[in-house]
Amino acid sequence: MSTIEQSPPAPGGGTPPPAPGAAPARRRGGAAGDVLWTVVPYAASVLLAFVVGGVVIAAMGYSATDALRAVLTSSFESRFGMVETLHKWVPIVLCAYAFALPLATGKFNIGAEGQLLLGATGGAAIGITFSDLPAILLLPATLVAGVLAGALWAGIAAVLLVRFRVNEVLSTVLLNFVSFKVIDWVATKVWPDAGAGHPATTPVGEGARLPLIGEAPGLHSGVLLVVALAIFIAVGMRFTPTGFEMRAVGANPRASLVNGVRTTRLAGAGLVLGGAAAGLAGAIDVAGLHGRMLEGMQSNFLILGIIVGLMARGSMLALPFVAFGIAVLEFGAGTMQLVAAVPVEMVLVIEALILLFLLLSDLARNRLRGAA
Amino acid sequence: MTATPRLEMTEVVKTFGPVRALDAVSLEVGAREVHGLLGGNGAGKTTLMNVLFGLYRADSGAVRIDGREVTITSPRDAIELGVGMVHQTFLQVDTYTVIENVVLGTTLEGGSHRGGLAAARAKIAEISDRFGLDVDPDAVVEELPVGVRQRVEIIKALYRGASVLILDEPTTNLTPQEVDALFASLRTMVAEGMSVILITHKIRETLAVCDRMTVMRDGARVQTLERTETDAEHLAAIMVGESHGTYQAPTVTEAVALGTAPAGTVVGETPAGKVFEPGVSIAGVTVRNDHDVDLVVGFDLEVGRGEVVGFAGVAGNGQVELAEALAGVRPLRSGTISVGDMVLSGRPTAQWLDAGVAYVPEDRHRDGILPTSGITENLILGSHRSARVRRGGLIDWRAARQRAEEAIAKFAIRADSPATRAGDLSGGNIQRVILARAFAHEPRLLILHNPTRGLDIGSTRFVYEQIRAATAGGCSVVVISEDLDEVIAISDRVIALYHGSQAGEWRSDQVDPYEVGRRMTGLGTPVGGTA
Amino acid sequence: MTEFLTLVVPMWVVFTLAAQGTILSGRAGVFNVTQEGVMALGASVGSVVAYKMGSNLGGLLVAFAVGALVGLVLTYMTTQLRMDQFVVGLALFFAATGAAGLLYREVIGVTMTPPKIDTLAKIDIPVLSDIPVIGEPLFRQDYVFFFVVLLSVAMYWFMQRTSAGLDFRSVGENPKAADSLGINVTLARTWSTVVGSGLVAVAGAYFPLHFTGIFTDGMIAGRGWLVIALAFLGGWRPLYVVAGAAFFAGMDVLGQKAQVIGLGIPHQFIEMLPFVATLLVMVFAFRWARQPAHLGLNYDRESRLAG
Amino acid sequence: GGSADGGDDGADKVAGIFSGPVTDADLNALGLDALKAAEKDGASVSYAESVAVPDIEGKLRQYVSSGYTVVWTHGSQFYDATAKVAKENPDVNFIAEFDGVPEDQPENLWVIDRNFHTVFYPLGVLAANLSSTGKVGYLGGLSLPFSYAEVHALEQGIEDSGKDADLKPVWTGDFNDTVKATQFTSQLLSGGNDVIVSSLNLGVVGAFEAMKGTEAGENWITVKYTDKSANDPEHYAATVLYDFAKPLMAILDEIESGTTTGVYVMGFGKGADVSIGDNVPTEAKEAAEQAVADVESGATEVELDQSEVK
Ligand SMILES: Nc1ncnc2c1ncn2[C@@H]1O[C@H](COP(=O)(O)OP(=O)(O)OP(=O)(O)O)[C@@H](O)[C@H]1O
Ligand SMILES: Nc1ncnc2c1ncn2[C@@H]1O[C@H](COP(=O)(O)OP(=O)(O)OP(=O)(O)O)[C@@H](O)[C@H]1O
Ligand SMILES: [Mg+2]
Ligand SMILES: [Mg+2]
Repeated sequence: MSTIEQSPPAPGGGTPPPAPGAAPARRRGGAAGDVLWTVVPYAASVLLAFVVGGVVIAAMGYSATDALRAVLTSSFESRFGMVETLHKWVPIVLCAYAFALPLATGKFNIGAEGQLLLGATGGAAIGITFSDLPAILLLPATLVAGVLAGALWAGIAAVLLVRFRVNEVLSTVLLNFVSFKVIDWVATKVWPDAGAGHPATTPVGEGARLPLIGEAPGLHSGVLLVVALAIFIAVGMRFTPTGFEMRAVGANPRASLVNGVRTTRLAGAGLVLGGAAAGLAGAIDVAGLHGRMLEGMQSNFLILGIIVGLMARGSMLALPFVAFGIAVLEFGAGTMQLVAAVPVEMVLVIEALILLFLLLSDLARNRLRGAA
Repeated sequence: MTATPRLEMTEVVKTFGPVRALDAVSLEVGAREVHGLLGGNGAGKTTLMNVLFGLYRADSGAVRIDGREVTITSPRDAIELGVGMVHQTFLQVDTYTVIENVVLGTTLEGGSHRGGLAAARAKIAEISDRFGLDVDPDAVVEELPVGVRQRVEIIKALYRGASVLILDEPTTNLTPQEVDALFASLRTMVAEGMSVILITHKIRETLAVCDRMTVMRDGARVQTLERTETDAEHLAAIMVGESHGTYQAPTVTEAVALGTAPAGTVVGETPAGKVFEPGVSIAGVTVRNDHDVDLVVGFDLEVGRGEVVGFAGVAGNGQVELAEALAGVRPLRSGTISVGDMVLSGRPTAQWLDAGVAYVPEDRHRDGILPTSGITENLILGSHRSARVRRGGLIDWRAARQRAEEAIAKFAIRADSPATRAGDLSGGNIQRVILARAFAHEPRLLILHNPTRGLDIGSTRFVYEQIRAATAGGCSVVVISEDLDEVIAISDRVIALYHGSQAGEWRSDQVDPYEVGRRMTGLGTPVGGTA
Repeated sequence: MTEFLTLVVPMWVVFTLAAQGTILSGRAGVFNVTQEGVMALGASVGSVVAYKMGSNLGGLLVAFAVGALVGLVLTYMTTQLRMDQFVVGLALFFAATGAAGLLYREVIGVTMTPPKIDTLAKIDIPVLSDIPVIGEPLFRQDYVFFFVVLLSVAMYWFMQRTSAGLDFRSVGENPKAADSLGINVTLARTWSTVVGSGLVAVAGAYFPLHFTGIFTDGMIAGRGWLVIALAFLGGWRPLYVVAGAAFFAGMDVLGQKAQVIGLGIPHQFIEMLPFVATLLVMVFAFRWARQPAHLGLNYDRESRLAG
Repeated sequence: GGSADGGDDGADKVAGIFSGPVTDADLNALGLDALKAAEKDGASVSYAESVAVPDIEGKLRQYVSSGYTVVWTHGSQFYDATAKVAKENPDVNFIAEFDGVPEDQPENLWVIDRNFHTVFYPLGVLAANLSSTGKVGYLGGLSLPFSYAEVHALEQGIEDSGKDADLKPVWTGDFNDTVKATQFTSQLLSGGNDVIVSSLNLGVVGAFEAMKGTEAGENWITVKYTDKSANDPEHYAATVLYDFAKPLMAILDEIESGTTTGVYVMGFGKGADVSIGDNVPTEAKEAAEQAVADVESGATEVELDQSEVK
């Protein structure tokens, strides 16, 4: 059993030989380049989608040019168009958060529409029962109620997930269906509006309405609220430890756990936050748009939110912009039907095309970049 | 070799985007030959073999088997040509049984599935005792210790009638006995006419089992030598050679890292007469394994400040459970753990980290990194709430990025930039990231589980020096490793772990590796620490 | 009881068929979320073709083919182009939904007399159909029912009892391992998604061909999403799905029955029952409710991150 | 807007907004019919289909901003929004539908009262006469006030018929879910209800399907809006026919002549009618026709009761 003398540490102390061919730290593009890389393909893909969509439309004997011009430009042609687009943007972006925040922790929240509806119900409940409170009290109360209701609804899925390991896709999907029944009950039995001819609650008090900006049709101030929120979320996810932890859990729960992150707790929290966002969407649409809780007010925001959330690929910064693009599309597509008498189903097809081409485009981008 | 070689790879080129991973590499392997493939991290060994096995598509170059030119575009081709590969990271379906994993992708003989499985079982049994690779065919693999899963991988290859068997760093998980057994099996295989390609970082192993060896560096072949025309020193010279200037006689650390040092070599001053102030105390600790079985029961241990305690043991004897208990990751069923005078047991993991407990886990991919996040993110993980990385309430990314750049330089992490995704790094480079994180932590208790597995010489030596630096600063270190040489070399005390309890304790200058080997496999009666 | 079964069986057929189609690709790792759209498309195609050809079988087959086509697009974009399975799925859901309406509009157009087709005739299994309670509902059914029964058994057999099935499932559990053993990951994912998506479309076609005799806008009414829930409820296993589908259908019928009988409570709460009950069941379901390890993850041979 | 370019300047530009697809061979197809009639009259028309309630305001404004002179929303669920937008645009004319008479109706808004309860009353009489089990089922979509009104009117009809039959109302939760309609109808039938009075849109085709295979002349079904006897003549009992061309044309004329507001109450002879199938036994048929006559003559007063049905 031998003991060899310790030779003096190699010159340069504890530094190992430089790993063979270690590449010097190099970055690609630079800010300007990045923007270019992001914008160009998106534009290109939208264009492509329209070419193909146009062919389909023309093939069906409608005026492709009118139709497509409508989709692209109608948001920007009139003040009314911009207002409508922004009003659509609000629930889309919020539902996108509802999906993206849980996704950051690796959980799929497919329940945004249920959470939105519950949020709307919560908001309406306050807005109706305390309808004669002044706005300073009633408006915040309405919005908060919406947020809480949405969070609570998502909270069910969170508890099922954390306590009972119930897959969140399943629970959130099912909770959507439950929520449809809940609001149908609220709108036809609890606060039914006899005149409405449609399941809807009676109007909320004036104090619960979001102030409008500019002459009719006014832009409801919920838009500003959401802009602020978007900034807050972008900063929060990037710079707060909690935001970092959420992304860490999404990237690798085990490693996060080993490094002191309370993973299950966060996963649950993610769902609840998402629900809160969707709930806010509901409350804002009540307070800003419909003035009441309406059956069907969830529209197709769930799907659009998921799509936006996925297309933003985890970037809370990009998300609001992607959402705006989709909102423009949504509004434009609506106009297309009016302007060119294109059947309403065509809208769906065009949207699908644009989506697919968008995906293709950032595929192309990555390939190009890889080569570059 | 005079006869046509079993395998010939000529001028193989493989690039990944900018990276030229293989630069016209050639390799001949004869029949009835164990061929060693050596080289540092990222040298290109795995890539070369991945090309041979059809996982990567070479840009150019030719492959001949028994003199016949072949094109291999997928693993299926490779398998049909009698090439089998045991990968660096096991490729197994965790939820399947051993037998299911083995027969996967083969067409079972015998009409029915059942009948086929029966036939397969027989064949596996036959392979097992022919090559001394015993496994329980009906065990679910996710419940098997690493060493056994290793065997399953080999059996998978043999079951498919491989005539050329590739093993990528297979010995990292094995006890000396297991290594000897594996090498014995390899000899049997070549005796029966097979060819074996063995990738390893350890010269002693190479010399022990290989007939010839090829040394790679930086994507190119440096040299191919006969076992008879070389020795440890010489090989070491070729391997480390150019990478840092002219070659001097290996330091003892290098010797250990290279596996050229005589068994039982100790690094640094002998622990004889060393005295340590009390540092970490572990009292009556009991923890469960993932199947809710108390695996470690009533475990007691004192680790002094600046002391290195090494645990030697066969994978699956409670190492993971113990390590995670010490790191505050796995809840204690009973007992206490305290660092200095602070009792940590029962507190959330974050507080352990704050108290200066640093943990380098065994499974770097599963427990170590955020694969899709950059190196910067990975380096602050765990300390992201500490004052070090925060300005105001927020994380100071610029500072974090600077620290990352320093770490990349200091630990020679091979990456484009601090933004490189950790998942894209090589195993060894991932390990460097994890170590950098741990040492940046200014630890008071450092738990290292297989810290140098898969690391090349330079890195290994670097790790040892970091450990020594830490102990100099009064840090208590617990090293858990299946690499016995390593444990003996860097520890002041060596403890053999068997079924979650201490099966023997030695002062590391008084260890007989084979004695330890016996104890950690449950043979012989435990002896107390020698006075 | 007999009458209860008779009411349950048709919905069971729909849920089972669509769910089997979903888990088939799911076990290979492809998370198909196009159901709501593909079922609508299947319904539209099924009724239109059946109406024009005057052959229900023709309608079913063409519906299958169209669904299969959607599946092909899905796999091409996810296995070849490696586009996100979820997004592509949702995009295809949009496209299919739109196409369903368009097709009907183009072929049938605006009319006051909708093109009704004769719904599927029932087949009588001699002796068995005379068994007291269960004979009538279980052995006097249209051939789609019998097909679904056979399909379910066949899928169970294939996945659990054959080595081909063993290989197949490994693709969804660990594609890299499967690939390294020469199993063709892309092939497995492609055929299973093509067939699976075809089955989903047939499930859609069953609505006009059994329930209504005609395609109507939005007739799937969210049942496609329930199918996804069902796949999870059934732990992506053929026989569990059969049970889960029976549970869904059963609760559905019970809900309606409760309303027809007229309990005091508002009908909305009765209509919630199926969903709430499923959630409750899931609380105890974690034992079996596991999903393929690589469900929804694309596989890229040369990348570390996916494997 | 594109389709506007067709119309010569003098003529109205009439827009219709529909809640479902115009291919539904039902409510929305009727809407399109009405527009076509207006078009024949020289107006240039355009329509939007499958418009959801939350989107209605946007659609209305779109039409206004693209210069339409008359905008008609088809379906009472659109009333509130229409009234709101009407107030914002005093120089555009609007037509909306409402069950009953609305409060503070704008100066530039015409209302069509579809008066469902009145038209459903005779069906109560018919059903009571047709039913041999004394059990009549009402198959509704959403449990809305106008639907409650129909139920109460049916009860009144059954009452007046002198027969003792009781009415079982159920709601599928969706006017267009054909599948649910099928299932619920089967449930009602197996519950012994041999006459089904349906108040659905698309959904009703499902109800017919459920009738299949039951004895002809034993079970009966009545439908709403358009004659659907073609679905299954044997079980078809009656339709409450609606024709929206009548009110639309009338109102357009009124607007032409300067009256921009008012209520057009539909009813027998005014766009609504009850047509009874040929297979219906004569005495039941006569009873129902008598009921229609009584309502028309004012002999019977059908009470509007929108209170919830428990
Ligand atoms: N999948 C890949 N994508 C991109 N580059 C790769 C990939 N695989 C290997 N490389 C490149 O090939 C080089 C050689 O890697 P390889 O895995 O062959 O190293 P190695 O010889 O196996 O090292 P070790 O001894 O640590 O296993 C790496 O430095 C890397 O640049
Ligand atoms: N999918 C990939 N994408 C990008 N780079 C990769 C990928 N796979 C491997 N590499 C690069 O290949 C190199 C070697 O990978 P690999 O792990 O095979 O090498 P290695 O020699 O085994 O490393 P080590 O010996 O340190 O474990 C790494 O430097 C890594 O950056
Ligand atoms: Mg390697
Ligand atoms: Mg390696």
